Amino acid sequence: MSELITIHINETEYKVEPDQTIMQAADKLGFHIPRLCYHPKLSIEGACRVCIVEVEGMKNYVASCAFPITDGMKLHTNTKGLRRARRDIIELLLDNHPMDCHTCERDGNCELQRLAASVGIRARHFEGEKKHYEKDISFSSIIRDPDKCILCGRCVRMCSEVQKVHNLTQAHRGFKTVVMPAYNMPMSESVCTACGQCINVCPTAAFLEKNYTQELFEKLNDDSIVKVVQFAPSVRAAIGEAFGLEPGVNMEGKLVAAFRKLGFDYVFDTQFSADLTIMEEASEFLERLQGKAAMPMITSCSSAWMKCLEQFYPDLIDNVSTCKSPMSMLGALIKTYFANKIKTDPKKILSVATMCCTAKKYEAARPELDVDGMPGVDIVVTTREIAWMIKSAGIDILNIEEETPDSPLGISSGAGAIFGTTGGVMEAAIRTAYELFTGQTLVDIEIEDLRGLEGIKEGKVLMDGNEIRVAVAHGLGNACDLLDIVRQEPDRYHFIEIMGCPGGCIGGGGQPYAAANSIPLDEDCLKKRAEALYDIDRKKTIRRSLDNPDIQQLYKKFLHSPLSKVSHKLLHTHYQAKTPVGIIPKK
Amino acid sequence: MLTPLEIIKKKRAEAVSRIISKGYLSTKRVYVGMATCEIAAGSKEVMDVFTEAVSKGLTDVYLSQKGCAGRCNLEPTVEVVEEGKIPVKYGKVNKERALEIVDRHLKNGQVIKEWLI
Amino acid sequence: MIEMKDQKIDELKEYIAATQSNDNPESYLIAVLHKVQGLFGYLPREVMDVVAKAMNIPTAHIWGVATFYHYFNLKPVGKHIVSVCMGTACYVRGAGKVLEALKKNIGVEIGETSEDKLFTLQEARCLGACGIAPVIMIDDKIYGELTGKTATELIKKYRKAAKG
Amino acid sequence: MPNTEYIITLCDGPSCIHKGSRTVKDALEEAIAKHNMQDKVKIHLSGCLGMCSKGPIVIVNPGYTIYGSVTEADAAEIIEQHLINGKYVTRLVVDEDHLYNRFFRIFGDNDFFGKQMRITLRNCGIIDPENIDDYLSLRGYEALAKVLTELTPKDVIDEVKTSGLRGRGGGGFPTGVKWDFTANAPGDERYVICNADEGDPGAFMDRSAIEGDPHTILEGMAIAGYAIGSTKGIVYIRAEYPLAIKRLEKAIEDASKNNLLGDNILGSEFSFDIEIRLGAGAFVCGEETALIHSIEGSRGMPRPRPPYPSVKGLFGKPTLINNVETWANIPVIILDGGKWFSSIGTETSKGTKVFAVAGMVKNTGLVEVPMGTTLRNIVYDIGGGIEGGGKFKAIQTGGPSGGCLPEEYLDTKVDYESLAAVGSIMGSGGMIVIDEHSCMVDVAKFFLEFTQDESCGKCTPCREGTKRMLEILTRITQGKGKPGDIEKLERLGTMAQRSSLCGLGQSAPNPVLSTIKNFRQEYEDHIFNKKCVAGVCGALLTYTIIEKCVGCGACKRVCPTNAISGTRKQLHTIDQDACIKCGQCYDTCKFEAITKA
Repeated sequence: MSELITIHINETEYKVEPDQTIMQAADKLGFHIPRLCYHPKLSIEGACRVCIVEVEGMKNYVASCAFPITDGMKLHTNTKGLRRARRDIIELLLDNHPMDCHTCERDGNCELQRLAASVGIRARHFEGEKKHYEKDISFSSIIRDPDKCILCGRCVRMCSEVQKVHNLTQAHRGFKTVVMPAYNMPMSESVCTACGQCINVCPTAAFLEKNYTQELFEKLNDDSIVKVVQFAPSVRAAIGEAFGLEPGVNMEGKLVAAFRKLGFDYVFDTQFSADLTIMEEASEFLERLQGKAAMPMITSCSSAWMKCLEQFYPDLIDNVSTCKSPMSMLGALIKTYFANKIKTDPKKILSVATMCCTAKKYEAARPELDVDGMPGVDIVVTTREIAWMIKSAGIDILNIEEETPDSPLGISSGAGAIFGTTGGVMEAAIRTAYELFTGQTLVDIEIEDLRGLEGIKEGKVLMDGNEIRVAVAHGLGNACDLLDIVRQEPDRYHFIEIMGCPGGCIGGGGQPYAAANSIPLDEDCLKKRAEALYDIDRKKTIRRSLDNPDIQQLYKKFLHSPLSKVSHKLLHTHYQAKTPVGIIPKK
Repeated sequence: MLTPLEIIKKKRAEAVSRIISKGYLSTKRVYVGMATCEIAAGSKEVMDVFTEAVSKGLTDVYLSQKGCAGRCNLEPTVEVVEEGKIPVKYGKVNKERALEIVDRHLKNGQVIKEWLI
Repeated sequence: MIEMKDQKIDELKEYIAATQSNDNPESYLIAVLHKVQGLFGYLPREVMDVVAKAMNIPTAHIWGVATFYHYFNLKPVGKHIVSVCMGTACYVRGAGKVLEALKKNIGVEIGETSEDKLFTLQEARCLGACGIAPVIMIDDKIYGELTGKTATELIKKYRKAAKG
Repeated sequence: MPNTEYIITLCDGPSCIHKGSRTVKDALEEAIAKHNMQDKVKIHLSGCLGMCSKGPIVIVNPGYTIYGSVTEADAAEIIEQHLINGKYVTRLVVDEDHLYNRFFRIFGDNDFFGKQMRITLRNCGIIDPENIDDYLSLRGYEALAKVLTELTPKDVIDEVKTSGLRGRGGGGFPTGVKWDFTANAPGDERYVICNADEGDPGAFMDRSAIEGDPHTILEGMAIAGYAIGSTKGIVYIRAEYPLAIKRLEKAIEDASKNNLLGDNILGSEFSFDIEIRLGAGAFVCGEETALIHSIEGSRGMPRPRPPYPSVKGLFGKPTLINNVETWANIPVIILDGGKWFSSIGTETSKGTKVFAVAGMVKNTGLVEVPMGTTLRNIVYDIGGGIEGGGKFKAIQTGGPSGGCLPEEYLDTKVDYESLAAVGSIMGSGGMIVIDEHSCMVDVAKFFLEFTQDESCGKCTPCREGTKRMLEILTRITQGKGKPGDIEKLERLGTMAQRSSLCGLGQSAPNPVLSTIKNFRQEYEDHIFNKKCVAGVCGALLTYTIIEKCVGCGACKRVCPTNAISGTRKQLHTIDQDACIKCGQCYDTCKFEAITKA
């Protein structure tokens, strides 16, 4: 540890670690300097100028997010001049922003709104011309609304630095700067993977998921159809935050009850089909291990990753598991197995999925995933959308009795639960693959090497003396780094898990917005959400997918065996190279 | 081994003799301004007049281009330097004026005073 | 036509290939875009795609750069490019009136191309001919000491020449 | 001038005056009169010639004979010996071969050049820029050779420090210190960059310097390369300067052929290459970090500093960036010495500065004067006063980032501190003379339009703040100004100055704030009295036809709204309600029969 240095903040002397920015030092000392474009996971932009402070001896204010502290530095965070400048800066942002807070989806969840309130903007002085651009609603997942954009650049940095998709750029310049994909092409025709991380980091409503709540409300009132909903593991781990709870509260039971109160006839659990995915995927892996298809095998549950694969890594298509995602597997079963069971025309079934993910909206619309010419999932809503629906329907989710999902697609193992966090699919797969391969039960089923938020994790499992090398990446940027290794060393790994979002599905693009006292994709928050899933796993008596009795039943009665003909028809899919071709720069 | 300074002095001597071999010691040296601004104002045409005159047998004249000296409002400019005399500089030279400068000044030694800066 | 385009693309690819052996090859993007504009007169989208692939630079990045710098045309330009100098010296000496007259005569706003594809009207920062302000540049040729009237006459001359 | 045979240039710098140059002048005049040579000899006072220790200085042309320490008594001898008998006054002859002031030998144009001192532009307009021999013949690359032969890198940096040279791009940061920082920054690779992204509208110093004398820049950069341990130089130049680019390319090629660039320069261990990179039309790229991003192939947007480019610059390596004019000073400093250089100029600003003088001044063009020359000297002595007989109103220095100074500041010296003290800046050297026919609100609007258009859009104060300021200015010029608008401009302006990310945003409000400070009455006239005294802001004008009207009908024909009526050969009138104040009648009338007010 290096020697402490002295700084003065607002006339008080402090001893602090050197080599940090003013903002970092101030944060630790309890001075929260207002900020906007800053995000700890992204490069320093220094653009919004909201976090300015005054440093004695310097003519101009400096951006505290970028400026390093030095020994003896005397700084002020709250002088009259600073307050006024900050206030004016935020007011200038408002002046070029639609005054439609009351009808905005982010009303109450908007960072700009909170910021404006916190600096005390009570009058407007500088109003003038506002920018106006077309809203881009072309894409099934993500809406881009440049009018709401305040050009903090977080989305661009998220898209290029963290996700490495490089779909977004700031185009043009000055007052005419707009965030857009290349050539201002519609999002639907761009390389956007639909991961939705731009939405997560956007302080306003410049990016939003395509909202299906009104449509869903209407359909829920339609008595002529059977309304079925499934919900992803990560939804239960995060939706509490939308109701003011701390991150990491497991809302499974209450959520099931709320679904029923909303009018769903059947509530199924995507964790069930996560178990099913494991059965298929582990079996596929063992086949590949025997040389029947390309190695290493890469998982396929993440829909953003699927689009990324097809655009950026078409050379690796053969390496990716043909398994549909758990959502689409369950969708397929709902329209076949379940429809048959309740003796209903599948066309009369509304299959809804509640997902932590915006890309799942895109996935549901992929024609390759259709079952008998029908989509397996008709509507995908995000955690945020369903939270709003619950509120809108007046359901007091915090105080209702917990309920359990319906049979036969509702029971899940602990392995299905951890699907929602990075490393979870791999861990779940190993639990089953080990037994399928060796015929013995894996005792130590918690694989610590694969847990946590490190970008790329590696692990080894011994199966009958064979060393199986696995790797896990979360966030598309880490995935790209990992796949570049794979391209160079194809034999380095046997099995790779990729999840498109930071932290895995728990950090999905459809999760609740950061609370007022937090930041988007806060690491602590992600860890708590993951912990909620690990806790569900720990509390289950069945923790391996192949032990799930409903899964066993399903195979016995309907699918026969993993990779069977029926399985292939309903549960597997294929990929193909897509344009526009994605380009990942070397550095 | 020569030092860089010695080398450069040699290079300079060579450069000077090359310049002289091109006729620098002629009694009249003509410089035509050829910067963007001068060219914009039409100095290329002017240069052409002098080049042609030289190619058609005008002797004892050393012709060279030069950069902008800064007299923007009077461009294009042409300077005539004669050994032992105060140099003269013509402003706002165009093709016609250039032709006359060739005839009157360069051939007959008559300074055209009204066009001087 | 198509053959010519292929030829240009080949020339471009050669140009790019030459830059790629240098250190930091991606830093030659702006030079490459200059080359594209030199070949095509503007930056056609499909050519930017070629650049992206050849230089391994995401198209969004190229688009960001192409739109940032005013020198680059994103749309096809007319046969003649008319640049009105709006540098201080020209402004003080009446460039505003020249610009207005040209807008009216050509029937376009700044950055636009006339319907007959004959003229693209642009604003320039300083053409370096302050001495003969106000000036306009048509293609490579500079015309100075203009008024709205003389400027429109110039345009008429070009129009006539194009028809003739 | 027509019959002049001799021009005597007398240094009129402060030091020479102190040593009695004015009495020498009287004595010279007396002697000339005595010999009846008034028609043949012209005495010309020049600015400081940089030979202060030997003053008073008298130079006799043609021949460029320099006489030093001239006393009153020597004057007659010079006239009689030199001018009449054609013999040098040997004991007074000063044998100084400085690199500058050659133009005396070549130009007869002393009115314009006499008050100037040409160090950076020493070869501009003298040599053929496309012929390396011309440059070599004038001690070209000797400074580089000297450095390679005699000086250590540290010596070079010390020499530059001694010279007191400060960055000519506008910032005024001490050049030697910058070199020192870059030399000492950790890293295996370093870059030397010449910032030739001159973008100020109306400023063309750098273009002229490169077009007129490209080798000087290359030599300066190579010297810096040696001093800071770099082997790679880059000239970042505007694409709008095709001729300058061409000449640079040629210069680099010729220098390489002559082993003045490339590997083992002049047989030494030192190798240095220079590459040209083009800009693409973005003023903000003059800012160091934006320039670096542009060379890297990205949008030219600035980033917060620190880290400074000298530590972390191009491709993350220590990078030394100086502008064209700064580079052009380096060979002179090396050959004539930092100490000599520091004798020119003021206490804090050494050497000379080039200005592009434009606007309503008789002699528009490039001038180079010693620091400390007054604005009045530049406008009246060199610039020849106001063009067209109007009244001086303001001088705008520093381009769109600078300020507008009224007449009372004309005796301000041009140096970094003095200009800053009166609310303007040195900037890169644009200088616009404004007369009474210009409206200061309109001028402020013109400059703000420029910066607003060139704002990169990254930081809020510049992107949004300048936009709002421009809107307010626009409405003031349209007669829609409201009480409180001036205060709003001041509030936004000071906020943007203190809070913007880069120099562009920090200085964008300067033209507005300085015109408010110095010409507040004009703003108030616009807002409260709905008057534009300069007669520029169309919406505030009333056009009236006065008695002079001969009834020719020309105005009537051009009026787009048929607001003018009148019978032929009779006084016409304008219907004020129908008039849209386009001014076409005013421009058309040949009889000055239409007034605007």
